[in-house]
Amino acid sequence: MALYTAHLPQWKKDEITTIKRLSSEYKLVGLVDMYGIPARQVQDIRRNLRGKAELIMTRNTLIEHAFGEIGGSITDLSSHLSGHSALIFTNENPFKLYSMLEKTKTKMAARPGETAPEDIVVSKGPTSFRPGPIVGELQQAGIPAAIEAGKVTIRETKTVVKAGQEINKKLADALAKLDIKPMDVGLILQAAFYEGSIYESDVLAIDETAFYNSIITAATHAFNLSVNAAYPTRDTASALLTKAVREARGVGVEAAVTSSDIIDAVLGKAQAQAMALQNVVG
Amino acid sequence: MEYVYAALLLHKAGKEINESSVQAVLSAAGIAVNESRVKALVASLDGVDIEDAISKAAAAPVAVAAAPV
Amino acid sequence: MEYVYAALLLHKAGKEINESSVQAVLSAAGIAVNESRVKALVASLDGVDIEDAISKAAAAPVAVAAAPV
Amino acid sequence: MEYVYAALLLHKAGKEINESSVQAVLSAAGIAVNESRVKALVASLDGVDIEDAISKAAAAPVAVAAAPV
Amino acid sequence: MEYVYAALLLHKAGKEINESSVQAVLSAAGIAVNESRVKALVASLDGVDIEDAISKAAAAPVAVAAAPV
Amino acid sequence: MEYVYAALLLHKAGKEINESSVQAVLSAAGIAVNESRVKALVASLDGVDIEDAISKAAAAPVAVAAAPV
Amino acid sequence: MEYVYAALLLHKAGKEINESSVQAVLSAAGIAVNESRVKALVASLDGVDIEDAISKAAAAPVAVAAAPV
Repeated sequence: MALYTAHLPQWKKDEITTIKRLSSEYKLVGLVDMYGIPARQVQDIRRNLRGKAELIMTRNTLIEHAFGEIGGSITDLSSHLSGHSALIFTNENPFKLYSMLEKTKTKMAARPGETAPEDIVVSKGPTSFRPGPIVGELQQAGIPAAIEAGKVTIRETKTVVKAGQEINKKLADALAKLDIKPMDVGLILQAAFYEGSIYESDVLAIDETAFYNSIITAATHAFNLSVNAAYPTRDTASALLTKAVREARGVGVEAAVTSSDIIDAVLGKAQAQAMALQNVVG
Repeated sequence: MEYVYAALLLHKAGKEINESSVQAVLSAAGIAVNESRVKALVASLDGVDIEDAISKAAAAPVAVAAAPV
Repeated sequence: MEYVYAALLLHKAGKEINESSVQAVLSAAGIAVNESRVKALVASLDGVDIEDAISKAAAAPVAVAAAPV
Repeated sequence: MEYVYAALLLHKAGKEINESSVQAVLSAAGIAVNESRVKALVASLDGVDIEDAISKAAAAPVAVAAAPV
Repeated sequence: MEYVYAALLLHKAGKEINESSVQAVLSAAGIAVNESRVKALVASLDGVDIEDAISKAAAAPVAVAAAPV
Repeated sequence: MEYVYAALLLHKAGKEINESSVQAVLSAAGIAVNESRVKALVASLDGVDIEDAISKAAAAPVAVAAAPV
Repeated sequence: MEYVYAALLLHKAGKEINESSVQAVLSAAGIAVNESRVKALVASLDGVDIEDAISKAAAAPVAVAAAPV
């Protein structure tokens, strides 16, 4: 594609100038997928990002044009453009931006034809609806509705659609009426240009739970090593003492050392043994 | 239970558990011995692996209720 | 452990647990008695509620240790 | 795991955990540092209560005893 | 219990646990040594696999009584 | 672990746990004492409630529980 | 505990844990290194199978006795 700024209308030139300016002002230039996000949600997300990131929606051709004029490795970002890409600018690093965007995600009602992101379950119990055609609509969508005590009630908890399956129109309407919002909506970071490198979404996704658990594991390793190697630290001195006493008690009881500190445990062990043998002899 | 204690005592001391040894131990403790119970004990211990039986003794949390760490 | 069994036997028989009674029971079992162990046993039992200690053994749950994480 | 060790080392020493401090510690240990993993680590730690995670490590694994039979 | 601590200290250090070694350790800690208790300790430990007993102690769960419901 | 036993021994004897007392106990056991380990032990015990640590061990069942699953 | 993390890092990196390597890691973290603590660490780890020591649970598992029904 030939890039002749001179032949572009003024508004396009202005947009390209803006993209170039923001690209130099911010440390990170990213592409986010806006697919399926209603305008209202976009407003909310913009508000949530205020002061942290700037979101610019423009045509892909203009983005490519601007990157081309900047030159260098940022042009590689163009290969990640999709039909619904928008630009995001921030001074945060790509990992922080990714998790920031994850946190701005909200739940939304499903539209017909969308894929269930997880098993969608309708719970047993009364609804707020009065008896009427709604019962038939719910039933046709596969939801076990009935009228009980003058109220529309779900008779049993049911998985109405499995993760990965399509949500048909009847079900989408029924779920919307029941105020069930199964869809995650939010900006998805497709790729980011930061400090000279491109970060793709797969390296940016961090499992927060797994990471938190790895901290616990690391701390456990240190605790275990300190105690097992008997290298006392402020954090483990008490545990070491406890371990030493446990060992001493264990040895004392095993050897039936009659010391006043452990005589109750020794008696208890003798009694337990007698009871065990009693069970055998009947 | 005293008959079992006597048997365990003999077992731990590496002595044979028979009617007269059990009787001797019980008597020494001042217990009036019931001969048929002694016989029953000795008979029921026949073929029993005592070490194995007592190793199954449950852990006795004798001092209880430490605050969870 | 035979010394402890002797103590339990005497306790069950309602006898006082002192050096000579413990010695008598152990001797009756044919055990060469170690005097210091008898002394240590008797000393350690001073002030101990034996009934209480053995009843805790009876109440002991079977503790199943979790696999180390 | 070495990246997490490095972070905890800095945390315990009361030092700031940032890209350059993590990098310095790892390099000193002779570990070839992957820059984007360091970035990921620092970003992931944002908002994490490290003390809280550590206290979970010190807690003993809980074994649940069976009820007395 | 101090007698057991002394024994384990000697064991861990790879030293023989006998009357004089136990006595030496206790004295160094400023404990007035009871000779008969030392004898009893040494006799009790005779034939006991200390390493095995230690590792069993480490594996045993700490019992925490649940609050009555 | 022998350093920790030395500390427990001194605690039990009601003695102050300091570098020289720990050293004395270990030496009496015939152990070639590592001065830095003594220092590290004494420093780490500063402010630790030893009685509390001991009582946590006392809650442990002494006989061995069912094998870990 | 930062000294222990330094050891873990070196272990993970496949490096020898000696005074100078530990010192290097701690210094890189901006820590004023206490020589005696480094020595104690290295001495404590001497002969220790670190892989084994980090994976073996050091804290006792807690058995929660079920409430009597």
